[in-house]
Amino acid sequence: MNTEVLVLYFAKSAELAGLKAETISVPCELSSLQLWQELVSRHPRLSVLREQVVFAVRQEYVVLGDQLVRLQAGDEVAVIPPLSGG
Amino acid sequence: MNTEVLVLYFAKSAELAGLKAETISVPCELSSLQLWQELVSRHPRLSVLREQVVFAVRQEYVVLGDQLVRLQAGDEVAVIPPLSGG
Amino acid sequence: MNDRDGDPQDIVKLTHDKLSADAVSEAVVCQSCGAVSMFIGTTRNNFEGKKVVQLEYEAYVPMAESQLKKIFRDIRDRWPTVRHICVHHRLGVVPVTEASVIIGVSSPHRRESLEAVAYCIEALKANVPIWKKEVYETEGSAWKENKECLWAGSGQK
Amino acid sequence: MNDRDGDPQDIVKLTHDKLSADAVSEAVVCQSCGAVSMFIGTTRNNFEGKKVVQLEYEAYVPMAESQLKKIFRDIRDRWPTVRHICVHHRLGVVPVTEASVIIGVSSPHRRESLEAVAYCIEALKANVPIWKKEVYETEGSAWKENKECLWAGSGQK
Repeated sequence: MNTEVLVLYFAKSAELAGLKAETISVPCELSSLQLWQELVSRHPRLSVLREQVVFAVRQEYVVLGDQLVRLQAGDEVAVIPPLSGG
Repeated sequence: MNTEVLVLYFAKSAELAGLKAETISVPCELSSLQLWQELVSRHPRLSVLREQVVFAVRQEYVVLGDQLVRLQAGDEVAVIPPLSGG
Repeated sequence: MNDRDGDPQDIVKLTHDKLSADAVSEAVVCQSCGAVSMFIGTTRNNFEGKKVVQLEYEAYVPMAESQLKKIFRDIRDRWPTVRHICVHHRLGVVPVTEASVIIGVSSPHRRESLEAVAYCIEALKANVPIWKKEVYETEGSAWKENKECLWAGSGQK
Repeated sequence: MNDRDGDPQDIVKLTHDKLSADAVSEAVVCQSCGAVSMFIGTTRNNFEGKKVVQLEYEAYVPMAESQLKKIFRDIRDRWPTVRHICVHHRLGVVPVTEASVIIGVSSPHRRESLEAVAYCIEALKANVPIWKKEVYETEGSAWKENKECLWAGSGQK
């Protein structure tokens, strides 16, 4: 079963994806790595970030890997390149 | 041989001595403790400070004790109660 | 004069306006505190010999705010006497030498606020979703990476 | 904007005017520095349950200035990358919650300025000939003693 979520791109990921936000349809349950592959299939240039990126799912950090992400309609998923605030 | 020096009193020592500055005649060479006794003989109320005071002779700290202080005409000697800046 | 001694204040502001040290110090000063410690991060004019003309900051604003509040809770756990905590972070274009972040912490005695400010800037750089791009005079621009960020690449560390 | 990057600046001001965090931060900021750390000492409103209405500071001014310069030299020995150092200390009457001292230190990276500011306030309290009298609402006044001062009595420590 799929659901619609809002994906936000920041900093270098926004430059590579060429956009700052989009709504996409994804499985309600998938691994964080599968979610990343979903985004890369839409925006292949994102692939260079693979080793230096994490997600924020509903504003909590999730690293790329086997761990399951459960998503509901309207959830916010952000692509978080290395931080440089301060 | 005696010489004239300017004695400065600060904070509690100024309150006890009742003045902020005076010129006095003292030996050109004496111990710092003798110098203190000189000041106490002029202003007996200063004696309560004995354990909690140091001098600044030409703007360098000198503790009360046997060490010799050499003074020249016009030298500045300050009575320095415990500090509370900051 | 600020005499909000009732409740500890957690203050976060992400703003495009120029930051002010006075505004942060006034936000945290209180009648029962003897100490305010502050840290100001400013824009440097060079990186590896390249002349930096300005920086541009962007943030995932709601999460940046929630992460800062989480850091504030950690500070209060570690230094319970800390009184008020304030972080102002600038967004958008920041010219060289202007402040990008100002942190202020008040406490009755100085040790706690000094340690808390050092902890806060460290944790901010590691955890708060804000990014900066350096714009160089001659060679375009680059997204920076804090060495404190766990998933930063090793190249820029 | 201050771009005195040529020589490190040692700035001392003893003044009867109200202090400003912005003035101190502007005095130390520089183009090659990413960090400004500051400490602000403020007047507390109570001491052992007695309500403090104001403080009065006095200084042995020329020696306070020379002792501060000595502290600055020590800072530069310990943290050679420290750039500018500024201490503003207020004299005369200081109302509750207003700043009595503001210290600012700039450095390329933050560790040095954070450590230098902590060192500077500690050394100032131990060595700089400045005194404060607390004026209480009901019971007169008292000269304070810094616990950092080696010849302070044990009573007030």
